[in-house]
Amino acid sequence: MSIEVKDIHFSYGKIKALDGINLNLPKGAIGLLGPNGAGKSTLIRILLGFLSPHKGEGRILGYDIKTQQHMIRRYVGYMPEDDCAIPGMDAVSFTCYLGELSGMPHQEAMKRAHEVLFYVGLEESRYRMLETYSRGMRQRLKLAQAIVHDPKLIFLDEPSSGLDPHGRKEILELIMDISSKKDIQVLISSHILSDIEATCSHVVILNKGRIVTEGEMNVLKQIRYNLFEMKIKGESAEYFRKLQEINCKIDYLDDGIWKVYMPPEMNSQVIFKLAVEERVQIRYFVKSQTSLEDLFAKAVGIEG
Amino acid sequence: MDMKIKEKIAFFFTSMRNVFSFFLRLGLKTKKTKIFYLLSFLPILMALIIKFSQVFSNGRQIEGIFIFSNMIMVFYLQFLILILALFFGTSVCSEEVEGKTLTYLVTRPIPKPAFILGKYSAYTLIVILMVAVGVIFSFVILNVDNLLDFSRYKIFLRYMAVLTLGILCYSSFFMFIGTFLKRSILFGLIFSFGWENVVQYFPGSTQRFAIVHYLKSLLPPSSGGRFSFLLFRLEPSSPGMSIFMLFLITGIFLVLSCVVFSLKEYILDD
Amino acid sequence: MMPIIETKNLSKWYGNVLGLSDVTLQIDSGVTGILGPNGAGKSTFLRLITGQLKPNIGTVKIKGKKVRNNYSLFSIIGFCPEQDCFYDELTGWQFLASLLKLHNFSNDEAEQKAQKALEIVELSDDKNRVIRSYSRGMRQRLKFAQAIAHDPEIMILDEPLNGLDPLGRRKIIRLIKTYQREGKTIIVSSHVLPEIEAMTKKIILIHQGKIFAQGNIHYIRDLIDTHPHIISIKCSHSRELASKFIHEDYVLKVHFDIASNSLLVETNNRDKFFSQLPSVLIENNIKVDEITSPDDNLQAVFDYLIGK
Amino acid sequence: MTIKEKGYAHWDGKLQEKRFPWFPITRLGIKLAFKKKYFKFLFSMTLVPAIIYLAGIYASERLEDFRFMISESALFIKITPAYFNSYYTNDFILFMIVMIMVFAGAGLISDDLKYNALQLYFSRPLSKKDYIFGKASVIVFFMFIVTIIPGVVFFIMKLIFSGSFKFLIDYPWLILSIFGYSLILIAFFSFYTLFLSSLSKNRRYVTVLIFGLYVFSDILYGIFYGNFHNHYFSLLSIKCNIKQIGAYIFNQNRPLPVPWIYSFLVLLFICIVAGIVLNKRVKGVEIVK
Repeated sequence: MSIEVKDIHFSYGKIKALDGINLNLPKGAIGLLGPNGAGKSTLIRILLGFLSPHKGEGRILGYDIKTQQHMIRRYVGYMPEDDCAIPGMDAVSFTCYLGELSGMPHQEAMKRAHEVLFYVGLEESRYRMLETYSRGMRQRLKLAQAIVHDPKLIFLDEPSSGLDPHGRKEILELIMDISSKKDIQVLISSHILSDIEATCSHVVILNKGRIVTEGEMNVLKQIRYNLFEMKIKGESAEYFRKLQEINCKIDYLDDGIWKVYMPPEMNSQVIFKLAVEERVQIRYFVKSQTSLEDLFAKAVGIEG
Repeated sequence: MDMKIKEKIAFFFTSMRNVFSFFLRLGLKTKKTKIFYLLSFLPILMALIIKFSQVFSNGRQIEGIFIFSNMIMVFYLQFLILILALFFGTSVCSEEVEGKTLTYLVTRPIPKPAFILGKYSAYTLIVILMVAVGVIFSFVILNVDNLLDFSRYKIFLRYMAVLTLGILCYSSFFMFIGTFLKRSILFGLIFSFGWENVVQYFPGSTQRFAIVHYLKSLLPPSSGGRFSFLLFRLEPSSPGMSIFMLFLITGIFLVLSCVVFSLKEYILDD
Repeated sequence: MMPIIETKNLSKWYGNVLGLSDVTLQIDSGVTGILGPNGAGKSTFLRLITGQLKPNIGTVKIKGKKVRNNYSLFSIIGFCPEQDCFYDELTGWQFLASLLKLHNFSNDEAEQKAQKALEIVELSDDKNRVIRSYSRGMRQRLKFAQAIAHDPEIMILDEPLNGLDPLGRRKIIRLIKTYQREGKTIIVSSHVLPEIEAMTKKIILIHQGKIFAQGNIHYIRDLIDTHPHIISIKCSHSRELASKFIHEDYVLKVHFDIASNSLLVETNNRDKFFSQLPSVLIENNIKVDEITSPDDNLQAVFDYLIGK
Repeated sequence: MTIKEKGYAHWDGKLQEKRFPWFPITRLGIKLAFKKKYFKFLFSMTLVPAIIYLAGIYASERLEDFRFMISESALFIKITPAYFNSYYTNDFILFMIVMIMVFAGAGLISDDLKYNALQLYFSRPLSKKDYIFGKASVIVFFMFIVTIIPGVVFFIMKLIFSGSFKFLIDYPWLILSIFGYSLILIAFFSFYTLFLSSLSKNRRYVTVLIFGLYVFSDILYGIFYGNFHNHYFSLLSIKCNIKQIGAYIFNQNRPLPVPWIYSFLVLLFICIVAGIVLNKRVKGVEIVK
């Protein structure tokens, strides 16, 4: 077990940020999910030793979080949420610099900095000044500095925030690639469900400083409803009326997507049979995977 | 047509007043201001120490008004108003650009000159208040046994007026520097502790290129003290001329600041 | 009718770095989404049309008036900047109320409006905390509040959903739709497709400082209709289903994705395909798990246009 | 045949416990200082007195050769500890040191605060001590060049020019004085600058403080002295304190009749306060309540 914590409490003045967190996390990629202000960043900062918990204890990679922070930080990489930089430097010297601070020899750090920048896709702009970097490039650079010393455990705080879909996909792919190396563990905090869904095998949902749910991704994702999302072209009113007649519940989502709840024993073929009868086209048909989303929504209080 | 211009002017002044009250409030609140408060209240402490020691010692007594004018001369004129004007003056524009908060202001229905003038008046008022509190208290403390001597108040008012003029003038100059240059503070330091001091030693009319020359021309010639050499070679201009020049300098830089601020584009990315 | 916002040949560069190049367009009321990857020039465009930057070439007009140094326009414009910067020492309440007073509202009016805006973004409970102690999401909402507090006709919002959780996102989207119904002009920039998709059909695609496309999503779709369309079907007997379609002339290509056990059909006549599909399924008793079109969303349009 | 593995590759080196984990911080600080506009010019200005004093040492030995150029009454340059003292405590050098602090020191911590860089440092195996020490070493580096190096060079040159060890025998303690005085000066300015730099995110503000407090302390002394004619007020002035200590260490008459140890204690006190505040301000994360 590389992350174990027991009964962690932390508060900023009167505001309780963490209220009794117990974790015992397996290897692999772990998602820390929760809305803004749920305590995700605070938890990461405690695990890194930036903050000392007011109550509780824990071990990271076998080192105590209160007394052996120095050793933890040697083998941990951290990608902070805020924009951070050291102005006046180019990307290579920046990455190399932080590698050296982790304990790499200068020449090795330089070599590794180039490698890592290639890896995160900044090869063309590695000699450019940090000030001229765009949001997406800075995000990559933050990832680069987190992996430059080849850590055993990487904390990523909101890695995809502020990225366009393309950039987001690429960053997530990089993270998946890193975590597929069996000996590197990754902990990702995010408020974006799909990020976590795409990358993690284990998920912890936090809300208001407490753990709401924790477990294996594929267990949590198991489908509990017979729920379909559909897009229809044609005369839909009569079609839906017929569906309702056979006890289906129909809900309208945004953007022409309809949600159809079906009694569990019913065969989904019916939907197509009725479509033939009513001459409507079914242009989009997906068995909804929303159990995790529902779980998340329930946990943080969004109505279905 | 006449009405329209009148309305416009009225609008300009209300906008200015709004900006003024916004920044007066903000300026009084920030942490930076608090440290400068400490600095500007130090003279009160000095005055207290001096007074107490005079009460308890039997030695030669120095006139309160003499100490007062000495303090004004050295501490306020040569140091405090420069530092305060430098910091607050350059802040008018630079702090908005550095903090990237300029956006909130330029997307309001306020003419840009009204913004500059409003913030300038707010910040100079803060500086004047800071200075005035220190000056008034130290004056009262030092002259506590002669408070009925009204001629002293005249001297006091004269000093206060000169300091106010100095603050107005320096602030507008530094504000202009702040709207214009990126590294305004360094330039300002060189100007205030380099140029303003050095120029006084040059012969002829050279000293008329320093603001401090006009300020000193308005003060009675002071004597004695370790720093009397700072008055070296003062060839005073006439009071009328000095006041005119100070207002002229203030005016010119206010106008220039407005022009630069309206025309220059500030790119907020670092 | 006069367009609300009109730009002509708008170009901007920073030193020798290109920001925006030759943008000519007209924006009417309703929600317009500005879409593009990071660094595409969205922020530059929005700063140009609000007069914060001077264009190197070209002109901007809002309601027929030039923008730069035309302060009177800003009583009907609300702007939400991208950068996460505030007067940190103020409380949320003071921040909003002070900015509103700059609109020449009377004190009471300004305070009323500030209160209302805080209620809209649900920050009333935290209004007396200093902004420095706000979380990312709260700051984002506060920024949004200052853009809408004075009830402007034109709202220009630069990445307003950035850093918000799904709950906050949903609320802002709902708000923007309400404003649209009230007949306001809203320009929203984003780099996230589903966000824009949820708000509007009217989009402007910006990439590398240039306008790549402008108009309705469907219109754009039509524009590239020559581009064949792929439909993915996950079902029980995919090879059997494939054999039924292989003879149709509107089907260009059929192939299988072994990994996801699905059939990919490439067609140039979607209508015909979809009207045939249900009966084929029923006749052959094929059980369908999923029907999707990987390139039916904005992402596909986007990728196609930027040549990916 | 081997094919390079695609994707993330491990680094095959080993992380080591470095003896000077702060060294990269120092190197970066120095590099960034030299990148600033005008800094090179300013720094070379700081070295001008050293060159003049060096020329003086040369002239003192070769005075016979120049005799025809100078009149009989001309001042004879004598190289004694007083000569060293006057180099180390002249107003120009002290002023230039403050200017170097403004250029190279003001941003050391305040920029890290502004750009959220502290969390990058502290997510690495660096202790707070390492960080502060690394930053302080930037100041040490520049001060070293302005203080210790010229002193040692003067000393050696004097020996070489005179061709005998008489100077060393006359003043065997002088080399220790050079080191002792320089170290005090370096320690003081490091604490002073870092302390002020950690006070604010805004470098402009720090610049004003570094410069302002130095000038202010001297003016304060001027005012009090002007009124009381009591030399003990010189303890308020940073400049005077430095001069007093210098005079003691170089075994010269003190410029003011105040025991040097008081001056030393004042500077020590400033350093301690600075250290405490620094320790409080430098943190991995800012906690707002």
